Amino acid sequence: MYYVVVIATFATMGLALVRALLGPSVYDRVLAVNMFGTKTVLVLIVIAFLYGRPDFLDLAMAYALINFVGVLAVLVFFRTRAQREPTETKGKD
Amino acid sequence: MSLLLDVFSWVLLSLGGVFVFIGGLGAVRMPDLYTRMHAASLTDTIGSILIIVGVMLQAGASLATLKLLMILIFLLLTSPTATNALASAALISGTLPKKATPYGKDAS
Amino acid sequence: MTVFFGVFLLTLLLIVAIAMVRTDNLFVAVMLGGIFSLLMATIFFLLDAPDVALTEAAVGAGVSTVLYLAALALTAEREKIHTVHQIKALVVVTTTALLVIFATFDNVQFGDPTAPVHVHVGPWYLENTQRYMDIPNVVTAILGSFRGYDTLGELFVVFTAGIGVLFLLGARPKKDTEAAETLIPQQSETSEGLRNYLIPRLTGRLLVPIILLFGLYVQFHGEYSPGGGFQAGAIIATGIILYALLEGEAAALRVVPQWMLMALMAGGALLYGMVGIVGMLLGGQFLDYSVLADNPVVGQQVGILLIELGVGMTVSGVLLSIFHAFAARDKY
Amino acid sequence: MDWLGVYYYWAFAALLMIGFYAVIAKSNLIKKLIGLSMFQSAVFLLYITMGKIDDGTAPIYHEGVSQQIFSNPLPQVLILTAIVVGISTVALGLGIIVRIQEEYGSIEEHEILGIDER
Amino acid sequence: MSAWAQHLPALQVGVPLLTTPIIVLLRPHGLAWAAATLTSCFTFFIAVMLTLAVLDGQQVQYSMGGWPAPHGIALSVDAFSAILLLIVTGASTVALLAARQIVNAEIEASRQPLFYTAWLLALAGFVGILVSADAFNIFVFMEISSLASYVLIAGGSDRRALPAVFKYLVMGTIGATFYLIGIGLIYLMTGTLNLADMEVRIREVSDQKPILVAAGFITIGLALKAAVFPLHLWLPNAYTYAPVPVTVFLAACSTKVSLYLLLRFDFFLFQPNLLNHNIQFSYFIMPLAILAILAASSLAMIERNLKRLLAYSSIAQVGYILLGASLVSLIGLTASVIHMFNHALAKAALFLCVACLATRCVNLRIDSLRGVAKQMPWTMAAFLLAGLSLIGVPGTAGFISKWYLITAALDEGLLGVGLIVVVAAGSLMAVYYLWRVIEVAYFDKTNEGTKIVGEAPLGILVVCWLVVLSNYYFGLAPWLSTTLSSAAAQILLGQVP
Repeated sequence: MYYVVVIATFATMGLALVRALLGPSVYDRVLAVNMFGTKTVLVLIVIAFLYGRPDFLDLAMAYALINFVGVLAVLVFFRTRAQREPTETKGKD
Repeated sequence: MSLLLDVFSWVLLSLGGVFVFIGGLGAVRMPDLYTRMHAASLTDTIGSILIIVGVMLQAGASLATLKLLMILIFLLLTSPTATNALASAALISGTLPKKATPYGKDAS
Repeated sequence: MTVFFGVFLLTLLLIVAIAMVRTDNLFVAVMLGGIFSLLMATIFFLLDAPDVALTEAAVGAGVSTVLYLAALALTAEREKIHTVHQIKALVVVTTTALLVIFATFDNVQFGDPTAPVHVHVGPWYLENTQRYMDIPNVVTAILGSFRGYDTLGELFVVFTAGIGVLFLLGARPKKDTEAAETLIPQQSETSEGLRNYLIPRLTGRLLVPIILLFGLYVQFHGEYSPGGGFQAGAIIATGIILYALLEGEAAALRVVPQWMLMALMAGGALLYGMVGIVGMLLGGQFLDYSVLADNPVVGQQVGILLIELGVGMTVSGVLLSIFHAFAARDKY
Repeated sequence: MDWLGVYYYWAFAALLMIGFYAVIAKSNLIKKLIGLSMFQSAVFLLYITMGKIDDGTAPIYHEGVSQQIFSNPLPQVLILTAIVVGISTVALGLGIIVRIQEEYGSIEEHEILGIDER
Repeated sequence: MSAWAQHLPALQVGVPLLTTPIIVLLRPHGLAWAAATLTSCFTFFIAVMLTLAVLDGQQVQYSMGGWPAPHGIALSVDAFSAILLLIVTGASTVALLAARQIVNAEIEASRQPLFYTAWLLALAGFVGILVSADAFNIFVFMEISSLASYVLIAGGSDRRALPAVFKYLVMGTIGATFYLIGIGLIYLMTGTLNLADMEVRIREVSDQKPILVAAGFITIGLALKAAVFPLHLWLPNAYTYAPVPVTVFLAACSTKVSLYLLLRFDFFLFQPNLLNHNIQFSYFIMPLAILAILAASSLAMIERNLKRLLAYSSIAQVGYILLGASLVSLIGLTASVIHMFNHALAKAALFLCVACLATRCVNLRIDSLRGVAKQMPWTMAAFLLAGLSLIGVPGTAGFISKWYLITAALDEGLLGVGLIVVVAAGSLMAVYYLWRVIEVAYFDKTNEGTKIVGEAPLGILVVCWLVVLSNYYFGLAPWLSTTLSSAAAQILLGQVP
């Protein structure tokens, strides 16, 4: 049964990747990255149980925390960018 | 009892898998940024809850369950926050929902 | 089934890699770099290397994304399409790849327990770690003690990078030497972080202590589970970087001032060195921890704990210094 | 596992190619640096792949683990060090790039060369 | 004292490495320089002690952390590493002694501690490579030395150093990564990282393709870092735009250390074990060496900038070193190793003269050095004498290595005659490109409008003359260098010395 979850999550990772590659705006890509991050956390949880090593959940925890920092960093970057050059962030990718 | 738990957890897991997948589809198929965000984040949270609770039922009362609970809390805190921040950043930068723009012009 | 997991993830990895090279938007390339790193980490996890996975995630998705973004904010977001030496590049690259692939034509065994890699030195560690130092994580045991000298070198690589970035960015650009005084108020204005965003700020403030706590857990639990000094240092640095993102540079520097970063950098390196020298003074070899306590096993454990602490201190100090060095610079 | 091992190995070769290509062919310095770290990541993949044993598990003892086959810990240790080396190189490279931008106003290699020749 | 003597290999690396965190914190003016110079002197002293032990016939071995060899990391010092240790620590000390005024002029006081820290890190990295007997450990220290060298080169006030150093960073990292791939493939086939252990275990698998590929990757990677001819592109600009003391230091040792590794791997590991490696190595390396000598010397002949001229000359000298090695004979290898030593002496002396010039001249274009010998007679005299050593006039250190090289070539019959022609041509070209500088400095009239400049500061001049005179000392009494070199050659060829 774990396999079903892993496969579903993998498929979603693939879809998130499609969104990240298609864009069109940078915000779509940020969205995709965030989604990809949460999906990775889920995959890790399930694989940890699949392999019988639940002690590795630390990893999933680390991912959940670090991914958030990454996304926030991107947003702060946008904000400073927008302050400096208001025109640039508006444009499409 | 354990059989009941098992069945329940499997149901949760598969439901979670379905939700996660639907969310992924939505993120690709929806027409503009905000609807995509909606699809992604809503099913992100519910999918995560279902899967993690399902796994928790499998793990039983152990350290692993505690860790899972913490991961769930983190996810529930960070994912909507990130989405919110993203939406406001997009809105401030001038990206509008599709319907609000004149016909034929895509603002995303 | 695991087979297919690996194949799937590797395929995604290659797609992401190609997309990273092809896109002309550097910002997108950096974000895809985050995905690349998460994928890589998951693959490492599948290949039984949780320590490496944790490091890759902390470094790739966390620290290096932040550093790239900080550098992008100072330079340009877009690449100008100008491909040089394309033919030359293709020739060199293809030759290299053919050379690499040529090596597989001689029954290279991956995953075979009887392959030479798995029979000579590796198993010795698995068999003897319990006896010599009695800690469950063999990777930490090798990293800390059996090959502790490598880790000393690794610590100094990080230290060198920190010194280097501080040295390079300590130079002021020539054109605004006189404007240097006015630089400071400007930057505090632009780096106030996400002060006006209520929700991220609230959640973030909640998460900062949790991340720091988690970092400490990774630091001191490294002998029992994946983790150790380097990962902990990176995670703690990430936590403080999050604080800086939310509250602005200035606030973060008030909490962890520059002198403290320098002290962390130098202190961690010194701590590691001191452990080595004390081992020497007590009659052992350099970096011999067995002599640190009456019982050699306890001595090893104490030694590993101390050097991991040293690594954690230096890494967090260096990464934060580098981050501040980038963030404190205004666009020229 | 045999063909899978080879697949991992070929993925390493492909990744090496992609990264190396970016380093040589791209003119943008940040792109070069991205290619360089990809190039290094490929090597990490090579080492970790060779440390894996079929049906093995991570080399960390744990109460609940009944398996007695552990994957080889040594390559993992080496790669931990190599990852640290990689991020250090990237940090230093970014520092140099920022300085180049300040001095030249560009991070495109062909433009910089042009500026100095004048 | 005897208790400490056993720790010498560890101290050799440990002393410079562990002083660095302290130096970072030294704020007061000049203290960082003093501390770095003292540390470097002390490192040189340890190197001398180690050399004495090696000359004494001792096997200098050290197990880090008390773990025996294939499981832990071993250090070992033999004649080959000893001679390189002398070069590296000596060059660092000499360059640091001369560095103070120039660094004061180029780098703000607040950044100086960081600069000297990077310097010691580079020194520790080089030394760490030389004493290590573990393939992966060598990689780690290679990266310390490379990262620190990038910092040092980018340290000057010339902005053109930055693109040059970025190029160096990219090529250096590619080289190191190639090396890492090679080590990975060997590890895959042998399961060990210790060099001695590897040498034993490689015999069983020496005919397999991964080992061949590994040999290729290691050779190319190290050749990239050693600036072997077609892969030398990073070197000229990096040396030209670096601060002069850094150029003195790096020109004397950076490429030498990579060459040391190249020779050690190719001879110690691959040569005796790989089928036909002998022939492949010769046929691959010898043409490159000849090309390096001829092409780099020609480039030096038309170069206008003095520093870049000397940098091209360095690339040509790498050619001489490889030429000796490609003969795969005892005398040939002796010539190689001794030329590493002698070239380091000559090039350090020449760059120290450049350092003297740099304190007084605005730029180092050859045109702008017109008539400089009248104002700086001592500097230009030193330049002339050091130049003679580079050319290989009898009585100088350079002559000894050329002599060995020609002797080795004579053993090769007809091919040898050709090689002697190449060596002679290279020397003639060296005469020409150095003569251009001498001619301008001695016989041209001073440019109009040039300020009257005086002799270089005494401190730098003394150091410079010290090195120039040592060129003649090792030319007239070459006992130390020849003994160590022939012992090194015997080790490389697997003969018991």
